[in-house]
Amino acid sequence: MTTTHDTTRHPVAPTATVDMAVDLGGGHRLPNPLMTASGCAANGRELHRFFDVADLGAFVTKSVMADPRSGRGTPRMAETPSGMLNSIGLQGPGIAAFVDDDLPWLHSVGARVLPSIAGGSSTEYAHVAATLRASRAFDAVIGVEVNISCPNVANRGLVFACDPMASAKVVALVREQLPRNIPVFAKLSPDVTDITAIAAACVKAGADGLTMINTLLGMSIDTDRMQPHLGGVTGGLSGPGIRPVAVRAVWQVRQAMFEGRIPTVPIIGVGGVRTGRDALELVAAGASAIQVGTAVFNDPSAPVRVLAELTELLGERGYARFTDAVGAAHGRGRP
Amino acid sequence: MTTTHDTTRHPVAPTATVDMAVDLGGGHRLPNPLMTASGCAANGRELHRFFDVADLGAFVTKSVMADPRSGRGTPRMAETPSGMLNSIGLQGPGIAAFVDDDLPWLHSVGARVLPSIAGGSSTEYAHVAATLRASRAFDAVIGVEVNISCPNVANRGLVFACDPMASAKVVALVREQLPRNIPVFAKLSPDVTDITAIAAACVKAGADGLTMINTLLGMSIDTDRMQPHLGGVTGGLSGPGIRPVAVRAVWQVRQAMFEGRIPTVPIIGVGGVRTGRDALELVAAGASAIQVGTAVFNDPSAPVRVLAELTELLGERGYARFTDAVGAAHGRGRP
Amino acid sequence: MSPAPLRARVTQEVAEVIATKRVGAYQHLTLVAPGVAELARPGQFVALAVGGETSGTLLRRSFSIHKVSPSGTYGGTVEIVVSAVGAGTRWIVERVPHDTIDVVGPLGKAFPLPTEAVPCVLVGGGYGSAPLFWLASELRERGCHVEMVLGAASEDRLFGVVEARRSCDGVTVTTDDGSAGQQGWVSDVLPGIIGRTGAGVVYGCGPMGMLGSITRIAEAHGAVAQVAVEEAMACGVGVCMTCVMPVVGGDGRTRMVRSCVEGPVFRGDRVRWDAFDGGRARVPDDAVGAPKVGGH
Amino acid sequence: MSPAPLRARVTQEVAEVIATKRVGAYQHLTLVAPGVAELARPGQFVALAVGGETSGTLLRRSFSIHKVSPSGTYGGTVEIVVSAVGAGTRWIVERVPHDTIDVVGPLGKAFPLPTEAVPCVLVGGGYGSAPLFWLASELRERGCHVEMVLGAASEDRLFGVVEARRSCDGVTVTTDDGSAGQQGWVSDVLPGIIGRTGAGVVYGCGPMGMLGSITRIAEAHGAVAQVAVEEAMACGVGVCMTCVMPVVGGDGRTRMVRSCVEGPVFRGDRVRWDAFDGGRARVPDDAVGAPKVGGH
Ligand SMILES: Cc1cc2nc3c(=O)[nH]c(=O)nc-3n(C[C@H](O)[C@H](O)[C@H](O)COP(=O)(O)OP(=O)(O)OC[C@H]3O[C@@H](n4cnc5c(N)ncnc54)[C@H](O)[C@@H]3O)c2cc1C
Ligand SMILES: Cc1cc2nc3c(=O)[nH]c(=O)nc-3n(C[C@H](O)[C@H](O)[C@H](O)COP(=O)(O)OP(=O)(O)OC[C@H]3O[C@@H](n4cnc5c(N)ncnc54)[C@H](O)[C@@H]3O)c2cc1C
Ligand SMILES: Cc1cc2nc3c(=O)[nH]c(=O)nc-3n(C[C@H](O)[C@H](O)[C@H](O)COP(=O)(O)O)c2cc1C
Ligand SMILES: Cc1cc2nc3c(=O)[nH]c(=O)nc-3n(C[C@H](O)[C@H](O)[C@H](O)COP(=O)(O)O)c2cc1C
Ligand code: FES
Ligand code: FES
Repeated sequence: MTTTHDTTRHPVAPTATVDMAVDLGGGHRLPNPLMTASGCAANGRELHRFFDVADLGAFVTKSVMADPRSGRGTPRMAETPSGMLNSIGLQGPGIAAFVDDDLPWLHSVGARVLPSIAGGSSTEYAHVAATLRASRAFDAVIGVEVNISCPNVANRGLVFACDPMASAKVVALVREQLPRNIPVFAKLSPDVTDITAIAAACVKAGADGLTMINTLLGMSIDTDRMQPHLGGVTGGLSGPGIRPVAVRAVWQVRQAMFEGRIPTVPIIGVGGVRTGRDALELVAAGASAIQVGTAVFNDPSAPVRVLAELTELLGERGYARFTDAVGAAHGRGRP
Repeated sequence: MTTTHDTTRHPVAPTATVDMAVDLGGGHRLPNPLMTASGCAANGRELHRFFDVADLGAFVTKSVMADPRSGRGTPRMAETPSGMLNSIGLQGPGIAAFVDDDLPWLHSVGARVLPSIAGGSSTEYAHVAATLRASRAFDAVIGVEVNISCPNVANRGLVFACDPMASAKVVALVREQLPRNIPVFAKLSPDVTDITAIAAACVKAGADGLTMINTLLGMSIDTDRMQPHLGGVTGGLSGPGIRPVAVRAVWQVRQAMFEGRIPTVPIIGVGGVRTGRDALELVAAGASAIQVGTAVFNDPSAPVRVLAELTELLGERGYARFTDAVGAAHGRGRP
Repeated sequence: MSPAPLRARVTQEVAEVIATKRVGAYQHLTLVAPGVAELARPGQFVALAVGGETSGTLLRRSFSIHKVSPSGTYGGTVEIVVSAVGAGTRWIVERVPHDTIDVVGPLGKAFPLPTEAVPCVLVGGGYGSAPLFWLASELRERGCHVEMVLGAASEDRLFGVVEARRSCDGVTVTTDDGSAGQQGWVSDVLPGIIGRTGAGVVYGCGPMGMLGSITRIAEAHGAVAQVAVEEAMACGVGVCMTCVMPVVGGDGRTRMVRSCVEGPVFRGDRVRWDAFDGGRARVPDDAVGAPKVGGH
Repeated sequence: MSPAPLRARVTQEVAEVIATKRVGAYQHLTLVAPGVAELARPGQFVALAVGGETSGTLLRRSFSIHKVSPSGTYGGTVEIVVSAVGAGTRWIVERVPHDTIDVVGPLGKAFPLPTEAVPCVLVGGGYGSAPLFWLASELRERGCHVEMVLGAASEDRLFGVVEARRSCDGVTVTTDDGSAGQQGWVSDVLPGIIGRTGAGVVYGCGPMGMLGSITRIAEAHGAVAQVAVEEAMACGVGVCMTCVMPVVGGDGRTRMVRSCVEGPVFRGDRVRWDAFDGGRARVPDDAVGAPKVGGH
């Protein structure tokens, strides 16, 4: 039978034996590789009603900028087949309120935090990183994710992540502000001709890891009004429909690392993960950790459910350690 | 009620009054804007069992290269949420067999044909175009679509469509081979940082129109075997899930034309169209014609069904002519 | 007023449909959801997942809780009233008994109840009346005089006229086309009713335009308006920031607040009605963090 | 042999499910599809759309036609036997009577029938037996002696043992685990049966590995093998080029041909079994248009 799916059932092994721990740098041992995705989980309190946010490998907060921001007008979302468009406009309280309120709360419940930071200029990123570093709950931080998919005010609003030089500059300035045991993850946009070029520029500039992928630029039209559906005209496309793009991006960059074109750093995979099987695709492609974004809107406890499913799938496949499965589809064993 | 959807029902006007005709250049009046998408309809005989292919505005054939090609090994497809990945590898009979067999058949049933041509070098494209032009059934041809999403053998397999210069060269050479009344459409890839730059390069090189978009580069992993699912490792992502990317691409390029950054030429919209409403999104964003690709696999008569649905929607919205709706969401009336 | 806490308890359960019936233009569903039934208060809502394993519609659909019965033959039940307008609501109204639907709830803040026995007017537009009957009973239990105004485009789009007569001290019906009750809008009759009853609170649920005019009328008569809004929601649980609207806070400053957790019930005079236009809400220039000219 | 024409008539219809029953590990569905029922021949298949309006699974699923009844109480019906292995087949087996499924068919080429009354052996692996009973009747109508071999991993994965006994001159059953019939594979018993009956044609439907060994055994005994293959198909109607496999043509050259229109039935000795490995089919180096070294 020549089919695209092997329907063979694997013998179900006891799953308690899979060691899910992972170290993404800085000596912070995460109990497991599952995380929320920035902007899809707010800053913790809301999801803590559904599961204990300290059960996650890390909690990724909504990208925070220097000042409070109202974000865009509405509508801010449109449903699309197996996905959605959003145009929130980085609404948020600003870094001062974040470190005074959100971070201490996350600390208080025992969460490991990967704060996501953003800016309209490289100095804004640096300022946000510095404020974070100086904060009283900084102990909870196990790394910083730099959302470079922001419009660069100095360059006609061109998104940093579309330009290797601009991306590198942001990463280098943020890296300078943070202690060495805090790994910096650059979060890449898939909307580029060559994602390995941006990845290389970020790693060269000091990124200790990469998060892939942010949303795809998309748009939807309200055909009743015959005008753009979103208040912000274009928006970010996310959800299961984009998973093949995320798998490809992770694969390409991990492949470039195997081939020595980019120094090897951990990759956090994100994009369209809804089930443990989806997570395993990204892991096999080369991701050392997994974020669950849009799927949370469908199932508020998706991140912990995906963790359970992933653990079981790894057990069924005979993996003793999660890290042994990272990059396995490249056919080279452990990265 | 502040919602993203206006659920107001429009009064149903008699739809027979909507003039669906469109001229995409060269003085060929197409009775309607609906087309098949290259590679999703073979070369006509198969779908002619479901509907009369002469009822379409034009029939777009599978991209043909100079020589016969076996294409890739299997699996060649993977289903993905609201879409699919394919890696066919441009299997085809070669241009000689195409002009001897397929084109005369399409001519015999009265179809208007938009042949899609491909090549591994700009001279291969030119050769294919020249052979087409010299063919006995060339009368059926109303334009030529140039699939520039092919690996450029001379440049480490980098896809032509990712490089403005390489794209321009192919377009210019093809343009030279064809009579002036045969418009040349460059089919663009969305996998680029700035699609308007590629569009501009193609139009400057002589493209009389643009087709947007080809598939997105994606990948899927068989998590039972822990290896890439497709024989070709990566594949092209298509289907409703990518529609927001197609709408955005058409919108951006049409906007650049409105702003005078690119000369105004017709755009053929393609990507994720399954219903008349989907087609209307692309039309409102700026498409003067619509291709239906992957949806044909779900419903073999999708192109003619979409035509009927689009006609009805335009009628309900009070449009007398299809062309009045083109680009309407830009809020500028007719382009 | 005693506002419900912002982050009340919530549950997620796979609910069995045990009854579904057509009521005019709507479908009235009864779901076995004991966890939701136990926790819910009038004005809160539930978010339902749509489609099964093969579904391409990822986002939940929100519905006001019409009624809860915390215990019964089947365990606690939750009732909702659904108007089929798109793919998701069509799927929901097609469910038959014994089908299951994944439910998250109760969500959002409930209608605040007056601490004293003041007369109240409850105004429902279309299916917007669904949560009001339960509210009416609670108000009457507290000794309030309760009148209800039900308005809709036409008779089939009214919901609960009979139930209203049972649960309220007075009922007025309006339809745009005069097919039932008085021809016209709820705003035509509301001033008279507030005047006659001396209402201290006007509760409203329905289209945004209606809620705006209820607020203006209540204000003009010295009453407080409490309105339940309906913004497009991607998550319903407070994590996505899509459902925001401009609302004035206790400090007098306008913020884009999440209607799923800080609403759906708002004090009418706090809502920046001036920012709404044709289904869109602008960010008022004076809002906290509003884009500066030339800025973001 | 009289091969069915390559592009036979085909229809698309919304079929009502009128019966569905569990048979061992499979689900046997009866669909009202008069157009398909009228046109179909044994060996052809139907392609079913999956999920409703909210479905994220776009591609059709293919199933051999088990039986057709061109007329009856409900109009013509088509029967299929489904093994639930993934999201699409799970959706199909969950349909209940009166649900509808969109069907395209009949698709592909039918089993060619011998022009003379030669003895035939029909070999079915698992649900692969589904199309063989109908074929058996047609062969016996032409005077052929027909024996059937049914093989599966275990008893619950056999399909149609009783029906086989009714419609054939001899039936042999094998299971991998010995839970029914002889323990072993169909290839263990096939040589003896061909030898005993002097079969001129061996028809096979089942997993690819089985079809390869049927072909080798038939060849060794001077019989012709006609096998129905199962390749992953995106369209089923010949337009996508995903379902290809390497097959030798009349001119002796290998081409990647579409199994949905030029198959699913192929003469076994024409299939390049050497190119198949672990569910993948390579392009043989000698295939028409095969990539040249260093080329595409
Ligand atoms: C707090 C609240 C309470 C509600 N109570 C009820 C009720 O009791 N009865 C009832 O019939 N409807 C109610 N609605 C509206 C209902 O949620 C929408 O009609 C429904 O989501 C539309 O889904 P659809 O798939 O049919 O439409 P589609 O247009 O296909 O939906 C597409 C997307 O837009 C969102 N959307 C579209 N319209 C609305 C809307 N009006 N409100 C919120 N999201 C929308 C959907 O959730 C979905 O994500 C309520 C909405 C909210 C926010
Ligand atoms: C000509 C033909 C006849 C068939 N006859 C039968 C039959 O009588 N009974 C039966 O139970 N099954 C039959 N199959 C197999 C059946 O089509 C697949 O089991 C089914 O498509 C799997 O769908 P899924 O959604 O459950 O699995 P998924 O794994 O979710 O499917 C994902 C995608 O891969 C494709 N796919 C996966 N497995 C197969 C396969 N084995 N063959 C073709 N495509 C596949 C699906 O069509 C879908 O596009 C036949 C296949 C073909 C090609
Ligand atoms: C509503 C919404 C808001 C988002 N906000 C942010 C953000 O603030 N910062 C960021 O880096 N990514 C943001 N993202 C992108 C996600 O973190 C994630 O990269 C993307 O959605 C793909 O993953 P998914 O398909 O699992 O959602 C947002 C996504 C959504 C849907
Ligand atoms: C199986 C398959 C084969 C394709 N082959 C070609 C091709 O030969 N040439 C081409 O320009 N595009 C090809 N495409 C891309 C489509 O023409 C179209 O641009 C893309 O699929 C997006 O449209 P859709 O979502 O409607 O399918 C192919 C797509 C699919 C799914
Ligand atoms: S709907 Fe997601 S925050 Fe309100
Ligand atoms: S399945 Fe599409 S060509 Fe065969």
